[in-house]
Amino acid sequence: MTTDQLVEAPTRRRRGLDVRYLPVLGTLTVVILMVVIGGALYPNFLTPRTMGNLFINNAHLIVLAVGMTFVIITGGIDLSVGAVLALSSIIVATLLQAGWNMWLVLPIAIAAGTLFGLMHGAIIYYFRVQPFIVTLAGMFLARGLCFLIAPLSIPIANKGFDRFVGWRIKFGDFRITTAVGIALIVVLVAFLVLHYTRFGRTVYAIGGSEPSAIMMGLPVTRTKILAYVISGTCAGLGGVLFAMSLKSGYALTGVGMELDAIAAVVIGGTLLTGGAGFVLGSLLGVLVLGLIQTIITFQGTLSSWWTKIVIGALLLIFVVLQRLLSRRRA
Amino acid sequence: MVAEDLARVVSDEPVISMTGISIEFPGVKALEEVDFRLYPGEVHALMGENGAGKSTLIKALTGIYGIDAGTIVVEGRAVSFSSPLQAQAAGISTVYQEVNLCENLSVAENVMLGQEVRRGPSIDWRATRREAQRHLSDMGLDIDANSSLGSHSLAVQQLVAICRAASFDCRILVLDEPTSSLDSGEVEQLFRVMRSLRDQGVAILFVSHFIDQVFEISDRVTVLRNGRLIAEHRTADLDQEHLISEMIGRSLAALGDLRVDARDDDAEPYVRAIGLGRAGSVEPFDLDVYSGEVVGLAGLLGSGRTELARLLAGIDTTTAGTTAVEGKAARLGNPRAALDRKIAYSSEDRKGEGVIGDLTVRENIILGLQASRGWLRKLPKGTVDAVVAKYIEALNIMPPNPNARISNLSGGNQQKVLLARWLAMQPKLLLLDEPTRGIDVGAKAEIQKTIAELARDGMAVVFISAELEEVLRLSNRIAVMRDRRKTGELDNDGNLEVSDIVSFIAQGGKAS
Amino acid sequence: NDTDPGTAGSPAATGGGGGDKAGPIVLGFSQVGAESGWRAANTKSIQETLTAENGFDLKFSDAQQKQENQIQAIRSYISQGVDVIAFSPVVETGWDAVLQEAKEAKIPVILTDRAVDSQDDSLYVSFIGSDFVLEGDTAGKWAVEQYKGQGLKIVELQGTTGAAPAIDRKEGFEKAIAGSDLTIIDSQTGNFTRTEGKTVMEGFLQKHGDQIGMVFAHNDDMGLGAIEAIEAAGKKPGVDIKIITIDAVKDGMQALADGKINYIVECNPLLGPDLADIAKKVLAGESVQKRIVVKDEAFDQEQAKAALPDRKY
Amino acid sequence: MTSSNLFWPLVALLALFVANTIASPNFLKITWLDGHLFGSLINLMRSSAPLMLVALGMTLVIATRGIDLSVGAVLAISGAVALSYIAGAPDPASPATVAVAVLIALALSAVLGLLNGLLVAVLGIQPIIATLILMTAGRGIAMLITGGLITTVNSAPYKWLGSGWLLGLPVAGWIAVVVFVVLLLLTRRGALGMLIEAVGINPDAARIAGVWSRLIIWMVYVLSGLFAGMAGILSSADVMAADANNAGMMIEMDAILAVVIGGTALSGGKFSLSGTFVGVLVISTLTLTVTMLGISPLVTPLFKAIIVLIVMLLQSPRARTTFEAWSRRTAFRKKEAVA
Ligand SMILES: Nc1ncnc2c1ncn2[C@@H]1O[C@H](COP(=O)(O)OP(=O)(O)OP(=O)(O)O)[C@@H](O)[C@H]1O
Ligand SMILES: Nc1ncnc2c1ncn2[C@@H]1O[C@H](COP(=O)(O)OP(=O)(O)OP(=O)(O)O)[C@@H](O)[C@H]1O
Ligand SMILES: [Mg+2]
Ligand SMILES: [Mg+2]
Repeated sequence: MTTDQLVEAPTRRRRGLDVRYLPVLGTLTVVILMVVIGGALYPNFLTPRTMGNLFINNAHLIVLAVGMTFVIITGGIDLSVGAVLALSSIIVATLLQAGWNMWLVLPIAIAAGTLFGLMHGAIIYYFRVQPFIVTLAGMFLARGLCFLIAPLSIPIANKGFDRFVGWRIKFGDFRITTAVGIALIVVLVAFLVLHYTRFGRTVYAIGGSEPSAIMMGLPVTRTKILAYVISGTCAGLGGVLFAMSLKSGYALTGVGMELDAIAAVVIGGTLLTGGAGFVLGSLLGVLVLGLIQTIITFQGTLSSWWTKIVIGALLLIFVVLQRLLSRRRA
Repeated sequence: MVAEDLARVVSDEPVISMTGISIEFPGVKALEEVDFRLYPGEVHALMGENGAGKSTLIKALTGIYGIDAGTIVVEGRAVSFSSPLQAQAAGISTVYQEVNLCENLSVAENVMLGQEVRRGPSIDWRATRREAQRHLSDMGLDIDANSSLGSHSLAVQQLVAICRAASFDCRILVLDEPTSSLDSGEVEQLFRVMRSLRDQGVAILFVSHFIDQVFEISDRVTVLRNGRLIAEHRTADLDQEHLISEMIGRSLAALGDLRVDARDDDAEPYVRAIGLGRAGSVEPFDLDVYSGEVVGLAGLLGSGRTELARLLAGIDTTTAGTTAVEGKAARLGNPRAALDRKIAYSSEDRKGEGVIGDLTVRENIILGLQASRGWLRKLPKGTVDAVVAKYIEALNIMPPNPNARISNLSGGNQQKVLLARWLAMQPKLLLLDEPTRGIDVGAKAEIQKTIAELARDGMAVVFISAELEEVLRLSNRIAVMRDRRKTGELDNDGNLEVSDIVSFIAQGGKAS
Repeated sequence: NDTDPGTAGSPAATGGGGGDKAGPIVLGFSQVGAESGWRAANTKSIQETLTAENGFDLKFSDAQQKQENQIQAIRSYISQGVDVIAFSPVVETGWDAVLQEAKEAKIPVILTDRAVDSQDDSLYVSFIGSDFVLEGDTAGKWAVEQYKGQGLKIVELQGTTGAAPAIDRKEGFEKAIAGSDLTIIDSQTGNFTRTEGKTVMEGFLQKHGDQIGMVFAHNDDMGLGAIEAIEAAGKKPGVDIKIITIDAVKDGMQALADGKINYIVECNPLLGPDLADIAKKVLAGESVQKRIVVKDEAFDQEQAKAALPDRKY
Repeated sequence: MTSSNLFWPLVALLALFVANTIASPNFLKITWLDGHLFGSLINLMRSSAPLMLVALGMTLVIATRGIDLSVGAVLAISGAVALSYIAGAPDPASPATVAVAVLIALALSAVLGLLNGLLVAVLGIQPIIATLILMTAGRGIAMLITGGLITTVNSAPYKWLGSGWLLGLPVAGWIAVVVFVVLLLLTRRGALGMLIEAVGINPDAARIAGVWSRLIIWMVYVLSGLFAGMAGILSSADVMAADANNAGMMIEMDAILAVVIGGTALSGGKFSLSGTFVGVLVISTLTLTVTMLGISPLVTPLFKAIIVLIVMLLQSPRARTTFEAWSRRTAFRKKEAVA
């Protein structure tokens, strides 16, 4: 046998364009296209204000999608995030109304999410139950707790909270609120964690092949559980951001939001099979969802159901393209 | 039997000493009271047939399997690792038999995962890559550390896995069949690295089926058979024949020649492949298979035997050529079409493409029959009972309980169940890909005998095995593969020797 | 833009659209969703009134019962620089921030149908809608008047938990029957939908058996669901079990005329004309009432029969 | 006894029945009324029919390692199509109109299932994401059909499907039971069950054994779509209204819970239709129980979560091995005691 038969030359790639980035670049292109088309069609669309609103309206979703990205890269899924978000926002509202100190309340609300994540991770790992069903049960549990704590919506009237929430930077009309600031920091931190820490790389390794990761001597148990903890924590934080933007807590918020988060992650180019994806892609995915909604509101005559149909169609296109792309690579 | 008085190359304490290790899987005693010692500065070969328990012994050492009995002492401390992570921390680096890396990550990451160069908590990617590249060039691997692992061939991936294991600052290096997909140049390269590590005092555990390699690299040899320790030798004191007889438990000749009479040359071949091929996997080839004969496929690992068989069975789609069944052109676009023409394929990947784990023996046997009949009309219970009883009896399937879950059977018995599945469909051409892999000697002989009988009864058989002796014993004709090309055919007239086939393979079909 | 001194200024910063005074009034309306027949009628009324012929350019969006969607829509209207924003809030709380943004952008906000729970009532210029408490009260008073002395036991089908109409109708009804011999023995949410109204009623029937003498449903749809459940239980709705509902959509009125419902308090969904009127006034700088209550009628069986032929929704 | 898949779900169902009987002693009472049976159990039979249909389809999908998130949306579309057709027909009350409406709705539902199957079986897209597409877009499509309104009609034959009676029992219940029995026959008396399981456990091996893996995967999605369509007709006929927004909301999750409670693992392979049958009854009874106990239905999810968690943990491999080890030990001790 000669060397050249078995050891093929590694497939050459054009410099600077790694296939791994293709899906994200695709999403980026879509975002740019949507902005351009929106700007061409509607006055006041391409304004700092509208673009700023895109972030303000979706700060919580960005955080959820970031957490979801971790879980999905490990090859799992977390269906509970919408309900945990609601629970966390209710905890914020209830405790603030009960007169607790804000700096105590916010960590508690976030920790509630962490606890849910820990519970999911532990059950998934120790009892070997599928993530889908565990987090589905978690979703029902969190939703039930929401109604148990507060069947009615609770307004937040708390001076300290108002001040904290009211902070914003303005670049002309482009505003960054506290919530947006936190969401962007979360994205940045997640990016650094995923790409610059051993934990982050282990997340990818598990998604690539869990048995391999085990045999490579990586801390699989800890990493897997931690991924759910991160998702739960992000949901808790998302709830805080949600409470910040609404200054109220309501048990029915975030119904179906987990699916928005999953859709954003998938549109952002993360493979649901795990092992590939970028948190920046998820951010772009959220922006795509937000832009669809914005365009439909700007149009003003399109009925709301077009949002769903368009999101579905976009998902279809992305997923099929991704699939064909990965098939070509295989 | 264990030679206690072996002169040590380096007369230290053993770095690993495993005593009385037993492991039982449902239905299989994979290891029974095995002792094993590994000294620093030696290359120690672990030998044994398929399924002898080599990989299991390694996995017991590194904590992937828990042991049922026995003790493991590493560097003087009794240990029981519960994960490879702990084994690695104790200085044991392992390359497992199946390539165990992450194809979605880059080569550099696969080498460096878990030992990245860091500044604070943050990975310093430039330094990490530099480090990875250094390890790669130490192995003589000239590939871009930044490239994605999935873009490389299996052989390169295997080398990367070894590179990863060697890159850890380890005192014990375990290599389970690292050479199975390497060519001779790469093997040489690997051996160079192994020798240099050994000279640094690293203890190396090495598993290979290639006897020549074992004699070339190892200092000592431990032989396992059917989960039991058979012997421990200094390689220098050992001769090949003795080693082989220890491995297989009897001399080769004992089984004798099982060939059936040669075919009648006037007859129409049952299947005739003309220029059949698949871009990127098998070059176009011609092959005739007659009823009542066994055609062996010989070739080195990865020479494309499996791919060839899969084309005939309609599992992979062809990109060139035509097939004729009983003289009539036939399109074998999928397994169903092939099965409808009575062509069945038994995969080499028993677990992945053979057994349906959660189903019973009975269901596994009748699956093929039922699939041919369609989903609406269930096979009558009487027929099923008769068929199942017949094959459990004929193939001596143990336990003879049709309602046992197949995943609880031993590998050999699973293989027999699969054979029963194909036989129940009464194929006219049966393609058997490594039907005896991972099967004990007794079962192996039984299966071989069954194959010979089937041919005698008029079935056409294509037989693939890594063991050339076996191929030789059974086949009327041997098609030789090399580099995914069929390079020629040898008629087995009874005078053919293994060495003839080997040299034929080596010459790449120039001589015939 | 239609500039005016006083309360409603033009959204000066964002000079999109046509800047001419003669242009149509751009009104952004964020609807709750399409959860009931009443809502559908309400949407239709708004879409049919705020037309180009009437001098409006309506930007309509449907929030699918999600507050976050509504907030998103309102923010979008602000950045589009519409002249007026109107919306029916999904829930009462959580509007301060976005309304503050509208206020800063000097866009007047009109609430329709449902109010918000805010301490700062300068955040909106006007509320148009029914007095839900009064609706509950009307229903309760009629019940007391009709059935006093019979000691009827009532089960209540509430609207969506936390929604203003659910809270207020419950409050009004409870106050009105307080002191009488009518008692509410059970009360649960049916989410304003037929399906859930039916499910909850089945549970009530099972639990309380023959005790139930009356159903008070916060809207017609739940009442219609309850009728199905009652009929399946072999009882005669309107006879064995009295039914009072609120809304008076066509299906409900039909049931009332058929004698399956005993009394319906109207909740007028035709808010379009009032909204158009107020929007014009606000933009013209005229002062408007903070709270404009639409007149609701109430129907018993005879009145329903009379009203039914002209009923548009 | 615990090795039977049905053990824990039956225990859960029994517990709920007991709780209901305590809360309302005549819970189990069934009486004859106006030519049909009447009682909670009869109501249960009718109200659980849509979930039953959806969950049965879901069981088959899950057995092939798949999942179908789009059933709620398909349910909404089916109801919307049927009612819109009837509402637009000149004679809404004629049986012919209703028959055509039902056929159109069912055909459309099957086509939607066909699309899911295309994505999963042919393009090889992960089932969860493939069906998420229709789950998202489907509700939009349903609203498109109804124009965002709640379509209501008056049509006696259609109404009969949802709340009518046949031989003293609810028509909807009959339909669910017939589908259950037919499926049971097909899968257990026919060979479909084994083939589906083979595909679910090891698709490659099944294909090599000559099973039309792709076709079977495709078929289960079509069936799931079809059953969701039937559920859509039953639930819209139940209240004679097509509510595109709310019909079948979260029914996919309830169905998945029912399947899991019934002992079919999400990882595919072995499935139990009878288990799903019990699972559906558990979920439906739970909803009823919550009302009966006077707990706000809003808290129902909490109870669902608790029941699922318990049943799931009891059925998990680890709990099972622990339990088996424990029973082996006690058996051993008993033997010792005897000796
Ligand atoms: N996880 C498992 N479950 C059940 N049986 C197993 C398992 N792993 C290995 N076995 C069985 O244990 C025996 C020893 O297998 P092992 O993999 O150690 O053989 P080996 O000597 O490495 O063979 P090969 O040369 O084929 O790699 C075989 O009969 C095999 O079928
Ligand atoms: N799982 C795999 N992934 C990538 N390449 C593979 C894989 N299996 C085989 N190959 C490659 O395909 C080619 C042909 O392999 P094939 O399995 O047909 O050979 P074979 O002669 O049957 O060898 P074996 O004895 O290993 O089965 C080889 O170059 C091999 O390296
Ligand atoms: Mg091995
Ligand atoms: Mg092979």
